[in-house]
Amino acid sequence: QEVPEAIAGKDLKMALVKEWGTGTHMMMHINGTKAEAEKYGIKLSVIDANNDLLEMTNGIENAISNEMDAILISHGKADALYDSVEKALAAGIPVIVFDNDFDVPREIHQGKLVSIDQYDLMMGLISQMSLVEEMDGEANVVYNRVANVPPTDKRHRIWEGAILPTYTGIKAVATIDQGTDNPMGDAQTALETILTTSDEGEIDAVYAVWDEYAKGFYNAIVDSGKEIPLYSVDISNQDLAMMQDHPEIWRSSAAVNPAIVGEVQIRLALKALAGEDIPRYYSLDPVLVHVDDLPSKDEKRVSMDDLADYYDNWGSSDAFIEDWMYTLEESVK
Amino acid sequence: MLEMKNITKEFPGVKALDGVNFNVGDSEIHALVGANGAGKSTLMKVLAGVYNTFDGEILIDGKKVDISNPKQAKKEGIVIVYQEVDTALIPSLSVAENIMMDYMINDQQNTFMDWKYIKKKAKEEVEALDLDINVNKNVGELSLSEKQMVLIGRAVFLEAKYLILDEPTAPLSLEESKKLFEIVNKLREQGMSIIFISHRLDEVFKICEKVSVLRNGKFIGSYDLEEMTIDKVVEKMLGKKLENTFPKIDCQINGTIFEAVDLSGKNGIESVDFKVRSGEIVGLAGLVGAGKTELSKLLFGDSKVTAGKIKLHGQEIYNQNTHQAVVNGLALVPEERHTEGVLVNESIETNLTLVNLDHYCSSSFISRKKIKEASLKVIDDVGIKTPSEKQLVNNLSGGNQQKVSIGKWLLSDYEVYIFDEPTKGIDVGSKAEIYKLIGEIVSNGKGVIYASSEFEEILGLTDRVYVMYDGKIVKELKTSETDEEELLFYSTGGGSSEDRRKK
Amino acid sequence: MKTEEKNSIDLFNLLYKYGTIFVILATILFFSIFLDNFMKFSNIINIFRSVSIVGLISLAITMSLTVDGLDLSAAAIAGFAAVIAAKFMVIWELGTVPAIIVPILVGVIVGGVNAFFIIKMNISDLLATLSMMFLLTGISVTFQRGTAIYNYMPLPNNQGMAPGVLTDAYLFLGKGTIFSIPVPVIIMLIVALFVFVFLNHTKYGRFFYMIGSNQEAAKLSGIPVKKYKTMAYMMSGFIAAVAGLVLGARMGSGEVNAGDPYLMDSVAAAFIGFSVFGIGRPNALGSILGALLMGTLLNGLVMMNFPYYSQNIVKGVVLILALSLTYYKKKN
Amino acid sequence: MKTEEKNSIDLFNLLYKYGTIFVILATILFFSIFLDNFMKFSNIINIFRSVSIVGLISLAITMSLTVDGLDLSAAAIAGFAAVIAAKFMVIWELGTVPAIIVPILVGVIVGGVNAFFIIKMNISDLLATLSMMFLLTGISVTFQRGTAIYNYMPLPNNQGMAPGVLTDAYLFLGKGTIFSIPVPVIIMLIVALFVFVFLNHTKYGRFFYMIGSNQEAAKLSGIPVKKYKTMAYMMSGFIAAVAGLVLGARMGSGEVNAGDPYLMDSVAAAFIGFSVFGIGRPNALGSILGALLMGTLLNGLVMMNFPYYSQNIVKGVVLILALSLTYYKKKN
Ligand SMILES: Nc1ncnc2c1ncn2[C@@H]1O[C@H](COP(=O)(O)OP(=O)(O)OP(=O)(O)O)[C@@H](O)[C@H]1O
Ligand SMILES: Nc1ncnc2c1ncn2[C@@H]1O[C@H](COP(=O)(O)OP(=O)(O)OP(=O)(O)O)[C@@H](O)[C@H]1O
Ligand SMILES: [Mg+2]
Ligand SMILES: [Mg+2]
Repeated sequence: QEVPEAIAGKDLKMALVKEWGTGTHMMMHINGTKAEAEKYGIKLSVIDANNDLLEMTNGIENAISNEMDAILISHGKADALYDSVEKALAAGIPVIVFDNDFDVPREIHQGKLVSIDQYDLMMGLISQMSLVEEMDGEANVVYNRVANVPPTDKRHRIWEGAILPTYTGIKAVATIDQGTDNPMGDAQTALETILTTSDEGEIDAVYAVWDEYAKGFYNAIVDSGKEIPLYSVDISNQDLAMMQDHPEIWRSSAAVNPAIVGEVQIRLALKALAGEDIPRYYSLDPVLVHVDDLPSKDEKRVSMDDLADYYDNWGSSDAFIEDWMYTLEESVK
Repeated sequence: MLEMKNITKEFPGVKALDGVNFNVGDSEIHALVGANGAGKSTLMKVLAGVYNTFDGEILIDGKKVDISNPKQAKKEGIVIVYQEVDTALIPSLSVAENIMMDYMINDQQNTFMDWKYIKKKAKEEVEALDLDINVNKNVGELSLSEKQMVLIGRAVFLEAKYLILDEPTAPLSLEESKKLFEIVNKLREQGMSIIFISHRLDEVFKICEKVSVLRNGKFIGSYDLEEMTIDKVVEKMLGKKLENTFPKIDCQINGTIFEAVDLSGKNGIESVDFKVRSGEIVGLAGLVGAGKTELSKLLFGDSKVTAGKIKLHGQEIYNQNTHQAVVNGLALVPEERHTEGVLVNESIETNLTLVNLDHYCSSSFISRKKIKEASLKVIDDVGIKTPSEKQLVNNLSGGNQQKVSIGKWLLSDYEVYIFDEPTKGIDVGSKAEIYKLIGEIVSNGKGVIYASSEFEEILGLTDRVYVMYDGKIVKELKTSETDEEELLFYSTGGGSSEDRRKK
Repeated sequence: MKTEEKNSIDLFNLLYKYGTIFVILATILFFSIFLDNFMKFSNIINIFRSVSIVGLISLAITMSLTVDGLDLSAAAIAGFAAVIAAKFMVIWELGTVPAIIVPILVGVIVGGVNAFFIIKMNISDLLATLSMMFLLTGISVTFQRGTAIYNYMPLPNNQGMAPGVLTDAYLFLGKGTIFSIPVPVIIMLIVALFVFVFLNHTKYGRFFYMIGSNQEAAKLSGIPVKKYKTMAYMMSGFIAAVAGLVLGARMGSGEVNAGDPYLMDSVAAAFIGFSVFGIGRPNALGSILGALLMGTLLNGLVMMNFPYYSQNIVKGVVLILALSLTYYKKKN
Repeated sequence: MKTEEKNSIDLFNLLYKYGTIFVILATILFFSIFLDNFMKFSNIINIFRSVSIVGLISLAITMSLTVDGLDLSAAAIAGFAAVIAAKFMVIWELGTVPAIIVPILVGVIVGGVNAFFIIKMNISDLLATLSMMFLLTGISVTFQRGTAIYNYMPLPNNQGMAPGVLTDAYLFLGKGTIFSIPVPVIIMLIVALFVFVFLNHTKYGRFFYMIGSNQEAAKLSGIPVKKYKTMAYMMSGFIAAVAGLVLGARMGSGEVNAGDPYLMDSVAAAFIGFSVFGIGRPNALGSILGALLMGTLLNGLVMMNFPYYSQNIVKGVVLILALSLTYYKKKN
């Protein structure tokens, strides 16, 4: 099929503006986006704002003054970015946002703005239910929340509004929130403190709302020599390696392949540029990665790419793939 | 035999040394004199390896030696005690370590500190110098004179062949100086040669055999002191005869303008009573450590008054801080010029106009023109030797720095001027100029408080003297009716009810 | 031999005085050659706007540097000011004027408290302001239990929506333009001009420098050292608070810890500025140029599609380069 | 009059010397009363373990402080060392020994480069090490394109799985115990002892202090100032690299930027340590006690379930308190 006229033969440039770019999850998102961009011959600039919102604004403004064809955003706070995003949309540049949302008037955003998330409400639900099920509905839990980050807030809403009122045998005996500065290190130290000062057998399970915390928790549990199950959200290669090393500890994690987020962002941007219909909101389908579904570590070390072998809707998603994209791909080669 | 041949050293804009030939024989005490800025310190720094570039050569016992860093100088047996003691001491380390520094650096074989040996040796050194200093104390807590003695202790320990003392007696009391001279003589007998720089020519005549004179960076000559007189030396130094050191000041002494009543301070001053009359120069005599500096600072608001009053023109004034003291009409030339008197990293003009910057501003905005004009005037009046008013004070000789420290108070009128050892390290010619300046101040009806541990100065300059001992005024004397002996008697605690020496 | 040395010294002198400028120009030249859109007016404005916060905070730090201090809390004061401003408008609905005046007052007071600890309690400046940084960060996070304050935010305990909004007048500070020059840039330039005139042409500025040069001697010359030191820290707080207002207005919210990321860059900018034109002291012009150097670099690198993770390397190298050029001479 | 003053001075003296200790004891007392398990042996061990990284980095910083410098890159060096160690074992399969020796060598070299810029290029220590921090952060991110390095990680470009693993010997550095004392604690104590002996009982240590206290005098006395300053920064790099190995082993991976969060706490610890026992100089014991003070606080606060954002307030207040106690005296 023909590549739409609006795109055909053009050198496309896009910017990916990220609130922060370190950590496995973020890297996979970047790599996924990059790989997809490369596939279609798109020149992608990645801007890592290093937790500085104004730097994100600067990145978006830079992209506008450099006449980029589309802007992909990941995270950030809506108020800080709103003006720049509005400016971009007004300039006709599609903006595809991951884990954030902008309340832009329809006449401006029509056909150019998409908010993607990993279906955090669902991820919270399936990961927390995994805990409830394995604990038979009764457990003293060290709970973790990271306040004021939109995705983790969504996950927390399920815990507070659905799980605790429903399964009254589940009790949060301690809550760890150490912010986002040094999540892995601080989580490890905090859980170590709680484990050493709690009485033997007092803690039945640990829940992590974000896998950066889960990694620190995992270290603390393993080092303590105790056998406390851990449930979490998000996954990375590193998490999988840990899970397989201690299947009795890190039981499950609800996740979406972050690479797919990037892929979908690129495709949606292409569709918007081609003038095709795009949705305003889109949530990816999460999967509960459970260690019991995976082979033992001696059998095979599992990576993110391999997860497709164990879960049908993992791996690549064909959401928003159009026939002309294959043509475009061919033409680039 | 040490020979310095045809030494020339230039700084940007200044030829500090110009073809100087300077020889020192074996086992002699050799004085080096000259007016402020003549180049004495520079010549000695060349010898001590401070500068790695200069023209000319240095020979020891006829052999040419290469001295381009302090280590090489030390290897040749040349050791220097610098004029500015703080540049050579380590304030956060103990006296023992400061004395034994060179041992630690050069001789100590072991990696590990031999604390026992170091402390023992340092203690011996301190005792040999007849000092009462705990060797475990940090040097930062010592008084200036104690610091000076620590440095001398360090040099003595080194058993050098040539020991350079650059104005060692400036911060010392008579007694301490005497002690120093004994030590110096002892060292000479052991075969050491000492180069002795001083502006106190009487000292020079007391202990030296030969004198070399520098003037304006040029070598004037070397003379046997037996064939010289003080006046002759001064003439060689200045290039002209000096009429009289202490100018006759004829001026009317009137009513009391400044008064301290039963004044005590947080810094150890106890129940001090004294007054200053208009047109009067009042001396504060006393040995080092008597509390002259402390009293001066207390009056100037730099320490807290715990009891008593200060009155100006009969009215009580409160100096909560130095700023208020200045506003109230007091001026202070502090003792330690390098750290207190001048801002060494600023230009001369900035220093001179700092205390009354208001005068060179229009509504808070600075006028550079006014500042320049005023500074040029002071530079001229006080005779500061400098290529430009923009020169950094750090690049001036010690004496000229002192002139800046005094000069800054001369640009406007104050009621009472407090001078704390203002002629320390100043050459005789400049001294006379400073005395003249002080004379002008009092002849305008102002009062002057003049603190000094040099009795000769006190006797020559003042109208009345208060003698201090252990933080108290122990005696008031009329200058015309007293002499050195009496001053010494009271300064050493004679006649005081509790006859104890402060430890 | 003498003349030879002279020449090389002159070259060093030039580098010393104009090293930073030289690096800035070289950077600009380089980017203009390789990037089509770099010299566009809009991009230049863009660079200026992007450095406005760093520029302002580095001006605040400059004030403390003049009295030989270093105000590490400046960036935290900025963040705090932004939170207070948002609280006033969004939660307490008190209007623009208090939302601007109160944060500035708070900034000045915090500066005063810094001065108190440094002067009265004799704590070293680095430590006192470092502690203040922890404190302010803690307070501003606690103030809002870790959340940002923004229009229509939900209130805790299900009390509905926040009643107020960040007013347009306030937002103008961050987002407005005057003759197509962004307001943050204008504010930065005005403050820079003010600091420049204050430090170079008023007696107070000179007193600041003198205190920084030798506090003891300044005191014994009758300068009320404590008063002026306090003033310097208060002015630092003042300027930092202004930076905070601009920051808050640019972000359109009161973001907790929003100031923190600017600390290091601002300190670096102020230090780079020391030697611009051979001044050898903290100064307004230098600090702004230091900020511009870093902003220009970052802007160009992003435009050149430099891998984002290598940008820090370039930043480090150029920083070292600029500093080497300017400091090398001092040694001689 | 004299005796009266003496008493008040003595009290201050006590506070000055034992202020920090006093604050630590008070903190411990407070927590022991309100928390049942606080004084459990296992929790005390836990506190020590939690401060081991901050303690080690603050020892590194102490080395630079003795020569009157300040190594802001120490934390970045630690992070860098952890990345290198992981790279050696996981990607290049080169075994434990090189994975320990090479990062330490790199730390020493980085310290040397810092010294080069500070001494040869005459850049101020803060700026040089700040630039180095940017640089190292940049390099260590670039080194692995932003990802962490861990066992069984998939290699880029579908080259399968990483061949090596973090060896048990290496992990022992972070996770092992000897007689139920965690290895990181033992390492911290050994390094502290080493630094203590070095600074107080070897001539080199005394030379460091001499240089830090009066560089000019040290130079004129014939101490090779440049050599020892270089040595101080190299030792700082060395200790920082050791901290990095422990950090990497504790985390079980080479995380990018893992060292950065420890910078401020370590600087604070070293500064608090100045006045412990009235020493008045940067010193090993003080730095460790400073680190312990902060670790104890954090531990107790976590146990009390204190919201993390308020921990900064408490940290700030206690810091100010400890500093006030210790510095107030100096003024008098
Ligand atoms: N580092 C320097 N830069 C520029 N000029 C200098 C420097 N050091 C000394 N001078 C100048 O060299 C000349 C000689 O100074 P020097 O210190 O040797 O004098 P001095 O004889 O020791 O005087 P004083 O008796 O006052 O100590 C003076 O004019 C001084 O200003
Ligand atoms: N920084 C200090 N630390 C400890 N003691 C000091 C210090 N400064 C001065 N003292 C002591 O205070 C006492 C008074 O000293 P002060 O300087 O007032 O004496 P002075 O009469 O002015 O003598 P000088 O001729 O040295 O100026 C002395 O015993 C001195 O040793
Ligand atoms: Mg001299
Ligand atoms: Mg005195």
